[in-house]
Amino acid sequence: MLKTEELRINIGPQHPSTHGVFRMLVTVDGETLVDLKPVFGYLHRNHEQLGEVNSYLQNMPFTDRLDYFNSMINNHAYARSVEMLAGIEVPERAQYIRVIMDELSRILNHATALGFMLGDMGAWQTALLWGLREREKILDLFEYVSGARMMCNYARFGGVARDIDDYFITETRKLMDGLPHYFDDFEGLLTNSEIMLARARNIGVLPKELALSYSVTGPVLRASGVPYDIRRAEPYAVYDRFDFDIPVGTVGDVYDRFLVRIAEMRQAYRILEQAFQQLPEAGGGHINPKVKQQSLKPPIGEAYARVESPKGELGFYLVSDGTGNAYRYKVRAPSFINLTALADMCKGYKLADAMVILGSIDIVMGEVDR
Amino acid sequence: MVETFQQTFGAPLWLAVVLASGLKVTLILVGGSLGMMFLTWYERRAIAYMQDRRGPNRVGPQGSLQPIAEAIKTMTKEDTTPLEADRVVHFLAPVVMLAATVLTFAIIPWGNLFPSDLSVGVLFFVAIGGLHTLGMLMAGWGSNNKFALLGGMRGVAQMVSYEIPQVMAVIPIVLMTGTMSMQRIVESQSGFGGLGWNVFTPVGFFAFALFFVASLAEGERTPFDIPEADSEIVAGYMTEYTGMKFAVFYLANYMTNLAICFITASIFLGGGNGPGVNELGGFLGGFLSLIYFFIKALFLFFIMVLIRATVPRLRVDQLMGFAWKFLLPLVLVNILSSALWVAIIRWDQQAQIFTQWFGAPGTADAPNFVRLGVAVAVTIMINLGALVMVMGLNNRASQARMHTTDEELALGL
Amino acid sequence: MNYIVVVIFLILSAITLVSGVMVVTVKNIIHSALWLIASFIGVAALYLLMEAEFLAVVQILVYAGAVSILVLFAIMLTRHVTGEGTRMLYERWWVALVVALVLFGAVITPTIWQQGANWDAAATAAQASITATGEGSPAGTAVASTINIGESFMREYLLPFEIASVLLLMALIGAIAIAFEERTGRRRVLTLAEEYALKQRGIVEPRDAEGAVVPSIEAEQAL
Amino acid sequence: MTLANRQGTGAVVPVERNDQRFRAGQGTAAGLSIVFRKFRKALFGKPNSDRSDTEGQFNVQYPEERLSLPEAYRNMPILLFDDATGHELCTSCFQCERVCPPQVIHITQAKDPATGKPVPSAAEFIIEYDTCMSCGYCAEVCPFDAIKMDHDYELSTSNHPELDVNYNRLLRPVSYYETIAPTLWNDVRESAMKKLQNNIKRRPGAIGVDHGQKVGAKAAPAAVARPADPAGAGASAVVPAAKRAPVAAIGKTMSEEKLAKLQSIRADNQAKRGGAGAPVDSAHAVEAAVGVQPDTAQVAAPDAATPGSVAPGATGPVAAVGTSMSEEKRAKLEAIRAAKRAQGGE
Repeated sequence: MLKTEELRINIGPQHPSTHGVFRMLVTVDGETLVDLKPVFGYLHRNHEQLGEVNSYLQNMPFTDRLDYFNSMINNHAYARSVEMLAGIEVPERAQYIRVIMDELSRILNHATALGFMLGDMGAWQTALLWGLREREKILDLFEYVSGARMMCNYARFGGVARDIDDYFITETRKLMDGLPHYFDDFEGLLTNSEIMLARARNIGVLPKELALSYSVTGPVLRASGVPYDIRRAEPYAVYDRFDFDIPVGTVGDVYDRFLVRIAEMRQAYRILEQAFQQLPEAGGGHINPKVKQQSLKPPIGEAYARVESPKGELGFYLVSDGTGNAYRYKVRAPSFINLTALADMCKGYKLADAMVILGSIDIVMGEVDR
Repeated sequence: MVETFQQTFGAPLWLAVVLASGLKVTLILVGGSLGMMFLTWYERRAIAYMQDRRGPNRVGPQGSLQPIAEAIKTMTKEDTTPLEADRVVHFLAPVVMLAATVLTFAIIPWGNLFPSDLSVGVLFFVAIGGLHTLGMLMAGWGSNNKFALLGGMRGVAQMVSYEIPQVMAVIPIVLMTGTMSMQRIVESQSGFGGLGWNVFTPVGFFAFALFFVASLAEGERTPFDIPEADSEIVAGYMTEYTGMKFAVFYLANYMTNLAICFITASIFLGGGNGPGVNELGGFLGGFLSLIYFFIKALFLFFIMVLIRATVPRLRVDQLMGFAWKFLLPLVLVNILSSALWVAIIRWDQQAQIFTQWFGAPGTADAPNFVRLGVAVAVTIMINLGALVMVMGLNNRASQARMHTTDEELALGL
Repeated sequence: MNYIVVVIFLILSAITLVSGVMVVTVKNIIHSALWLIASFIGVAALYLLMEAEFLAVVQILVYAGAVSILVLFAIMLTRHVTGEGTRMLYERWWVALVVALVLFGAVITPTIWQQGANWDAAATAAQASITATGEGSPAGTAVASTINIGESFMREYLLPFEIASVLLLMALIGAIAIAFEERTGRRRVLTLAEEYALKQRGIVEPRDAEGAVVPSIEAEQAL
Repeated sequence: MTLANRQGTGAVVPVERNDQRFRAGQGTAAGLSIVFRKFRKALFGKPNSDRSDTEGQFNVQYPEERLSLPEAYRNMPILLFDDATGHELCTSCFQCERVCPPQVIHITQAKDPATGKPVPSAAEFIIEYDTCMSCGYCAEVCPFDAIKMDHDYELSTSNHPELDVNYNRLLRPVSYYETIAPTLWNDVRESAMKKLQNNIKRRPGAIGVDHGQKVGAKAAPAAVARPADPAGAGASAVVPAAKRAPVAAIGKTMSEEKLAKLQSIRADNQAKRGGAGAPVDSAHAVEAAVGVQPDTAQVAAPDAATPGSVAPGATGPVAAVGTSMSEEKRAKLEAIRAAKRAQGGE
């Protein structure tokens, strides 16, 4: 009998469809994938050691570089953990501004993440470029308010760097007029396309219990059927004042993750609408003047604040020894933990599916390697 | 062409034949490569507009010199060959692919002008198209690279399994027109004032759809561009090629697409035939037929680009399943219905009951509408019935595959 | 005019013969397969020269298109089986040469003996008609066109046609049976969800590729 | 019900996969029709300008068309000097140097030549543009609004040492900053100008003024209305490299590296004026040349100011910062501590 020979392929660090510098050592028997070993660390920048050398405020711009798609959300999470450590109160309007920025960032992240996944599936970036157009508009708004498109460095301890003015609000309203139209186009493009279904249904299935045991969070967890969303489970900022639904999948395959992310974009749109309605008047002091930012010396103690980033639960753990910079600074990156589930999820599927499963987990190497 | 050479230059027969065929070959090569260049520009612009951006508009007016810039760029790039690669095979692969593609232009009519009229035109196109696969296998094997080998194997498997539906999809047209030579197929579509295209008959339309889908796979267009699926295996069999050899692959790829558009336009959309072509006649008529022909070909290519911008790629095993379990049965049923179509329309003494029921078969310009109506009804019923049945079967099969029972899992089926 | 035809004929037959010889003498097995394809195409060109277009196209479609790829596939996938690079020619090559010549003689003599009479007649007729009409084929004799071949399949040679198709069908089914039996023999790689479903129902301890029992997640945590 | 305790509601909504639907190509056809509609809109529609458009071309042809930058846009920091008096606003209070995360700002305080006491003005101000991450902290913490974030992003240059931008090339007139960020400047203008006035009182002689340009000699208008010149000289329009005045006595907060640099300038000036320069302050024994002297950048005291043009590589004192920043930082700290101990000791 002819013995078939297994092929070891190196889907290497520089490969068109690994999102960033990430390598997969794949053992393939014919087309089916027998074993997959993820190798990462190529983008390690010593982020946590930097956090201990820099003062609390100096570390804020470095958090932009973690998940470079959502610098607003990273800043928000870091600011929350320092505020929890130092017991700083955040004025109402600042919390609303932070929520608005988070939800805008969630829309742009899901738009591009789905675009990249469909690109891996072979849909030649049409969905991606529509997503990038919306992302450009949102980045212009971030640039208007924070000064930079991707490296916003916008949150401060006890508030935000600059207040939003009427121009920003009218422009965001205009953006939001176009969004539903974009959602319908995006959903109509491929959701029911037969080939997309063939490529996405029952691929990379992660059952509910296994998702919990892999401690996967975010859309991947919700797609497996676990309705866990930090904005609802442990409401922070002013999330407890908005009504929004938690989209949940049933099977937990690539198709469910695709649908959950589209539904989440619509929910983010709903939150934005309500946030703009309830936005308190200016003058509430967006930056808390009482807190001296750069010479902040929080009392000795530790704090862990977590935020629902589009990729999962993003947490910052800080231990302060009373001095100007942190004694221990740890980032709980959702992409890193979701990535550990990749190896087992891809087993048994075809080589082409491994790419799609990687795309459906939506990882950013900046966050994985820190 | 040969006679003109003989009279004008008084050349002996053999010199005239050599000159005539030489002129034709150069015309085809120039036309083909210019067509290829235009196609790359056309595709970039069309897909750009579909994605709300502009596409190349810097080099030359509206980016028209972009393909030339690319050609120069690829020529100046260093042409490397991998170390332990099989140098001869590595070098020959693009040659074989381009040769196969250019040969198919021998029988493609440009409007009403025919390079050479083989009595087996259509079969020749598909046969020579088969050699294209050979080049892919040589490229995959010659570059001594895992990705290339995988890409080559996949490409060949796809090509071989799509060649069969492609050939069989044309059989109904051959049946209806009674010949395989391209010239007569094109001429047979000039009825009804230039609009008697094959695509307007139900059998013809069905054959057009199947042929077009199968040739999408032959030309490696999405959703069948598995061989150079960049997301999985870097660039498939073209991974180890740079510089001029890569340009030759690229040229071969786009010329195949051009050939497919031309062939489909000629066989199904009555290449060159259109309202007012035979009234004008002579040079003007030929020119108008050329314009019609190009419009049809470009329309077909636009559909290819539209599909490429929308639809994701099929996985290899799904692709094979699609060819064998979906296209092939439909093609066979279409052959059956085309046979019925010819029987109902043309048979006279062979089947007396037809003439009793529907009357004598009409001639080309005075068709017997009763027979035509019955033929249309019968063929549509058969084709659509087959389509629905095959789709139902495939849906049920994929549903079943999704819920493999645990016992089967345990046995490791 | 027929000098051209003769010259072309000589060139084509030279190509076919040379590639035929190369098939057996070249060291690398892939190259010999490629030379084989070259000889197939040479034969197809000869058919084309004899105005038998249908035969030429079928030759390319069947041989150069399908059989050669099958041969290449077989060689590539089982590369290690055959010795590579060793020269295939043995010392007693002249024995093989003699046998080849004898066989060639056995094939060529009946055709010369029977058709020999009208050989030169056909040549002169062909020459006469070419000069007259400028057409390749002599006006008188009908050239077997596709229609004739098709009709003869359905009339005189129906039985052999049917037998051949049944034979091919058997070959097809045989191939599928072998492939299917080989595929089921191989242990299917279980995906995560399937493995989990099996453990959940405790049907059977799932084994991984090497057949070793896969420790259940609880067992792992217990370690 | 006040907003504070309004409890948001929301259900858990399973996404519908509609698996049972009979699929015969409708999904693909729907996708194709959407893409064709987009194609038609992009081909014939107007390029979209309004933020709510989701159809039509949206890209900008960069060199010809440019997007207007918002006021808060921050690229690289620049220093401001008052047009009227010519005095720069910076009082070298070192706030920005301390807060800068990548520590790329290096300031040395000016000294009153007569009394040797520190003067609220900067003698030397260097920012390493290549390491700066444009986070905007320096502009935020500066109490005198002396340092602001520029809007010029066309800074690419092939000459790497040029990216250690020194004082002359950092200075911009306040009018320039007013054009790019009018509202931001209006909020802080009164306080900035008031602080500037009492700072000017404490600056003897021409200390706060001579850095980079003479009073009244208007600096080349650094693009009042930013010219959309695509060519864009490599470094932005630069204040003319005026003759550097001999720096006063060597400041106490001098690190070895700075020491060596100022020595080289001093020696160069002497050579220029035939040795009649200010006596070398022998208070600090000058260690052996700290090897900061890369052979490439030759130390040439710039001759007559060539208005507007940038003599690449020849302007200003050598500021090539060869050593990596952290050692240089540590060296500076040791120098300060040593100086304090020495002062305490005398």
